[in-house]
Amino acid sequence: MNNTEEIIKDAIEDVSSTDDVSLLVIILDTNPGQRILRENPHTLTQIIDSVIAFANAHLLQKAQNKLVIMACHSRASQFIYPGLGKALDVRQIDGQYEAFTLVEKTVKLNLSKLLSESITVSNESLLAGAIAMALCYIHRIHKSKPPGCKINSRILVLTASGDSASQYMNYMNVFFTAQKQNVVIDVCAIDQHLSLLQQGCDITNGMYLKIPQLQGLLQYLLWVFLPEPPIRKKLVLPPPVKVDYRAACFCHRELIDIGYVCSVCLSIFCKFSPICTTCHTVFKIPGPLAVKSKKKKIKL
Amino acid sequence: MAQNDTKSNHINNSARLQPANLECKNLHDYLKTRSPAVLERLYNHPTICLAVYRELPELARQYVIRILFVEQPVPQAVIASWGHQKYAKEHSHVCNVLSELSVWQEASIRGGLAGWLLSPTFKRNLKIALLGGGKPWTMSSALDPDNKARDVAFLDAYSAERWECVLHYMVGSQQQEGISADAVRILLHAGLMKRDEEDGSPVITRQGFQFLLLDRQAQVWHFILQYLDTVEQRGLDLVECLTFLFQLSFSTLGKDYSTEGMSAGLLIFLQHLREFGLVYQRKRKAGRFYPTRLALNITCLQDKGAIVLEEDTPKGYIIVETNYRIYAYTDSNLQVALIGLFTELLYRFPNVVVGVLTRDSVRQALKGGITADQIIGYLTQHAHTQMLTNETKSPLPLTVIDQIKLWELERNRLVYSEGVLYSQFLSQADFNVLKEYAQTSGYLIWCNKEKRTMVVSKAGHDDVKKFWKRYSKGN
Amino acid sequence: MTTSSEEILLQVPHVRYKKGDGTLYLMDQRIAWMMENRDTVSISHHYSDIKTQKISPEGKAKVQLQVVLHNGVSSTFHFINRNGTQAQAADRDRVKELLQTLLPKFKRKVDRELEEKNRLLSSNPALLQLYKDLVMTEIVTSEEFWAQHASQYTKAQNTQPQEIGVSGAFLADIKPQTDGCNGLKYNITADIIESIFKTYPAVKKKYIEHVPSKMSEAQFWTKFFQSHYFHRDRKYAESKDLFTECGKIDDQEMKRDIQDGVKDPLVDITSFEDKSLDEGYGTEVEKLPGTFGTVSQAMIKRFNQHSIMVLKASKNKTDQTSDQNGLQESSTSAKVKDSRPEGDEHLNKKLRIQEKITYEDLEISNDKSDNSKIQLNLSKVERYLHGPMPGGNVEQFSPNEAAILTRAVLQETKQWQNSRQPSNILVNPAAAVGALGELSPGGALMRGFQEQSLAQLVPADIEKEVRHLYLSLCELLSHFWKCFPPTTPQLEQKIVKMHEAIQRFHAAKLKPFEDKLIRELSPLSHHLTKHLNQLLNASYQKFNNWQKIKNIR
Amino acid sequence: MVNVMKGVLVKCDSAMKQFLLHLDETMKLGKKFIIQDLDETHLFISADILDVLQAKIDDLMDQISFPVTEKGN
Repeated sequence: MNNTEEIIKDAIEDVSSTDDVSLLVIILDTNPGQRILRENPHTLTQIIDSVIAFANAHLLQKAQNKLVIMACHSRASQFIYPGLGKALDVRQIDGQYEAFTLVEKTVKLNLSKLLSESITVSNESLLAGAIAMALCYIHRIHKSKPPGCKINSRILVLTASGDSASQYMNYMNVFFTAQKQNVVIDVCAIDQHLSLLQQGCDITNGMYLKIPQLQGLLQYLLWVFLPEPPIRKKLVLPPPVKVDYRAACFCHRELIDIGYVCSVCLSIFCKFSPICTTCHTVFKIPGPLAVKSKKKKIKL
Repeated sequence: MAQNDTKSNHINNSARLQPANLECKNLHDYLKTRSPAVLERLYNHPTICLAVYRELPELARQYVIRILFVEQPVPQAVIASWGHQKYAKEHSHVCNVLSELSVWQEASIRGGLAGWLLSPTFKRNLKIALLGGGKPWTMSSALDPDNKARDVAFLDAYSAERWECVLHYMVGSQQQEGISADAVRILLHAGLMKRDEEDGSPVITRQGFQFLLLDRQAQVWHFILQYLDTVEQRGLDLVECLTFLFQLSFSTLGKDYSTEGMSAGLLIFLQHLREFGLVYQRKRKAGRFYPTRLALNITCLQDKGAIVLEEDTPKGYIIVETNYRIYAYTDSNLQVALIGLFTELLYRFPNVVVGVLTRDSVRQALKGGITADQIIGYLTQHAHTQMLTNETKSPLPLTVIDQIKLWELERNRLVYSEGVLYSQFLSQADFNVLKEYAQTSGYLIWCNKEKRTMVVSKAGHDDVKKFWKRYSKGN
Repeated sequence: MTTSSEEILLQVPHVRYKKGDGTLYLMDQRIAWMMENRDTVSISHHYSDIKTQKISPEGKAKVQLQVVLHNGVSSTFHFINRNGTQAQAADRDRVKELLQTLLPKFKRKVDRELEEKNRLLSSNPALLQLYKDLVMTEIVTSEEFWAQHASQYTKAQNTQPQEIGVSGAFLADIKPQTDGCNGLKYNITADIIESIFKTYPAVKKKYIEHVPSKMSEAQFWTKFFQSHYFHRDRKYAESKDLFTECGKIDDQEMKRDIQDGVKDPLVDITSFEDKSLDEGYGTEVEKLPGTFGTVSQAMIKRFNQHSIMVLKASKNKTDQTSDQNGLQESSTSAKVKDSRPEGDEHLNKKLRIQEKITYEDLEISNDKSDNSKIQLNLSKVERYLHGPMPGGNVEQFSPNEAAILTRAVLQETKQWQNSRQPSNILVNPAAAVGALGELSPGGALMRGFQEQSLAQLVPADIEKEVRHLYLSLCELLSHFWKCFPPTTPQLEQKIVKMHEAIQRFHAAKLKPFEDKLIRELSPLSHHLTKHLNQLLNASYQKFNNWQKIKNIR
Repeated sequence: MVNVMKGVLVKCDSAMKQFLLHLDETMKLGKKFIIQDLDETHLFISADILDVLQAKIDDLMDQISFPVTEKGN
């Protein structure tokens, strides 16, 4: 008797922790340039359907859960649910919960619109930009929320394209912004391993999962990404693997464990050079001493 | 609650001994009491599955969703390994819940391991609700657009007005028109009101007061539950009504739905709902109706106080100060009356009432059978937005909360339990035997080995006496 | 009872015990009492059993002596010497003195080993656990256990414990209690006396001189307490007291010390004005007139002196214990004095003051070198913006390539409008089960899970058990491996013994535990004890190899 | 043989119990009502006195309580 009571008691108190509104922003990489799409366009449908099902599952959890879906393209990112303008008026077509039907219809409609009007230029998607947009949206919601209600919000990124070195700075900015707003960033890598985004997850302590095969994508999503951060601590989820924070040298863009850092501009080099190629600082190091000083530098 | 039940079985309900409190079940409690057969029938409807799923505890929801697509039974050990050992207790609790609601059943896997298997019906229909398939729900057949459609604001006003009618009637304040005999009957049935001894006029009971202090959703839910109890006598089909109810609760506010294809029974049900303001119909025969806020998320008791993001939710109006003053910005007689239940009203202005929580006023309420928690709950859920802005856990000043609780505690410094005293046993052995018996059958309230004295609950007395007779005959 | 072997050290007639007159014998083993004209002793306590002895206070009608045993039992002897109280007291004191000398010898006698072991076990739980696991389960015999496994503990015991210093307040701690009339009763314990001696060697000297030859111990202390020496800060002089010269000696001491000065330059034992800091602060307070000043001076002086003594007592412990002579004291202090030349004394002072007044974190670094700004001009800034990865897997599409892609996707989207793919295609059961397998603990995607957060899965009690297993197994193994290479036959024997022990351990502890695991938490059963088993197998292998080699020889 | 009596078991803190005992022996409620003094925190009293007792307790409480709020102005 009493232990069930106390179970219920702590059940209640963790309700109090989790019964606040939870806002999920799904960022979906719809760039047709992605390898898997180029090979077999049909996978797009599969992914979309899985994502929609997952989104609905999120709505299913609690009546007051909120959902946003964004499409991230090679040139632009767009909100595809809730769509711009007034929500379209759907009737039930089958046994599905009306709201879910609405999600499905809206997403597919807006997405096909987006795809039809935008032509892709490269296989690089503007994920950083999309995340930034999501953060802005979340911020807006937080500002407009009535007093006394808590929203814990998170972002889920699904992408099959690799991370792009050129967005490095933007990535880092969004990651740390998210960390500051304590927004959790989850990443589901469909095709290839994403070291940058993985760092993002690590920074905002979100989940990172590279799914083994596309088959049963939904199951993976439901399993790993459906539980909200408060509940995650109760479940046994894939452990955070050692994140590779190694830097790449400025000269050859290769990841290095130990390198030379210019004491003036903090540029990273894999080999010692008497003049920093970034800020042209001249290191006064006589030949013979070079070895010794090298050692010293290695200590850094 | 559970304890109260068991106790009140033992002790005949003298109000002094065991104040019978209003117990408001949530969906879970309600369904637990239904037979598996009924559950099975219920689970044939996606809406119910949806509702049940949402009512499940957090962990349970995860478990269900995880095995939703799995066809074969999953070993219990495996499922146990999904959660951290720290939360093992919660896990077992969750498993119980799932079994109680027969959401899943035991199933053995070759190799003798015990496994869990989702009830096929439940699984199928939850999938339908989530992913589609199956046939549309009743009430959602196509409609030509309503030429004078009602907007949300209107619906809110309407539903509020309807519901207040009922409440007003209960507190017996002036405007009594518009409440039907039917509603009264339900109130009586629910024990929220009872017929007065001398004149047959219904008067509010202690449970009634407690009912008034619940928040709107809880009130509706409780009321509907009571209604559902009477449904059978009205010759309506319980399952059908429940299903419809939940369909309503999952419908969209401000949209109109068609009545066509509804059974006669449902139409009657609809009219009742209409009366309580759960749905709006322009006229009986209009082929369409609008669900109102009352009907939405009808089961969501657990997340009371979780403010929904929409702007047009009813605003709180009560400010509580640390000096026990209460300012209620309201002009509704009902709300004033409610506050009057446990405060001493000082001033009344057109749009604000000033009262003060005093020991006497609160004790009055407590005597009336209202619990401290209910008072606090009421104040909390109607707290003014100004009170909510501070980031503390509760919007009310802690001193006030504590004081109210203290006032309640001081009342039950004595705990009475009617019983029978057994003393002066001849031998320790006799005493032990009888004590053992009473203990095992759960009658023993108090005992003392040295004094060879024990107290047995009144209910148990006859039983124990019989046993004693038999025993003493024995030797 | 009384065997002839026991020699009788002391025999006191006229001793009453429980209304019976008799004779009290102090033998070399025990204290015994025999009724008059009886040949059996009715009372006989072994000295080892005796906790303490108590004596009736002076001036009481009855002259008694009570011995209290460890088990709380006490027996009181009443001395009834015909010729008066003096004689009785004399008898009593004789017994007492003797007992005093005897008892300490026997105190130790109480079975040392067992007690020692118990204390060991209770004091360190780890050892206790080891004991439980190894001895109680007969994996090793208790002797071996104490011989080998607990050796380091026992060694640790034998180290000399630290000497306890003298509490500064030991005199204040003696609580005088008023007996009915206006006299005070001080009861002082052995260690109080000890500390008094330590602190006031002069008193000690006196004690040695007077007790017991001139006066009894009690008398001595009474005198001491009521003496002018003890009350020296009170200002009435009392001539002809045996402690006056103690006072003198101490004063000399004091003087010498003051001359020496105290090492710490920040305390000034020469100033006797009682001024607290805040009132001497800034302004010089004028000396308080009247006797009060002198009284308080005396008091302060006394305090200083007392503390000096206390300090010294603990400082010169070593050579004091070596030689109980009070004079030693002064000589040591003399030593102390000339062992400190003036020069470095100043130095010390300087240092000391330095460290008091300077805070290195407040030091301002005084390297104000040239603060001429150098304009930093960067080239190839974009390199900062690039991510730390072998970048540039970005490929641009030619327009028609892009067109193809878009078209492909578009017609894919066409199908959405009309149809929706049924759920079982979305996730077919097989895939679902697969995912389930991969994501449950031990699955493909939970790699590195077992190692890292096994801890979270294991309930506390199991964890504890594992820890104990490791503790005991490692103990055994360490001894096993120590034997290699086996040079002596003893070592070889030991190897065999240890090997058996290990096997017993395996059977008695590890196996049941594993079974339990299987029963209780199957998903991780094997992971927990894997390492333990590895350890075991390694030792077994080693053993077998060794056996082979031996057989070959 | 065993002695059987109907009544009400009262559980209370010891202070309260003392008060009850006082009430009992000074006959404040008109008669003695404690059937048996069980232990530190338990009494066995006659059932019929209950309402009177509760009332008595209440006004005791009134006496020993002080107003936390100042009314008016």
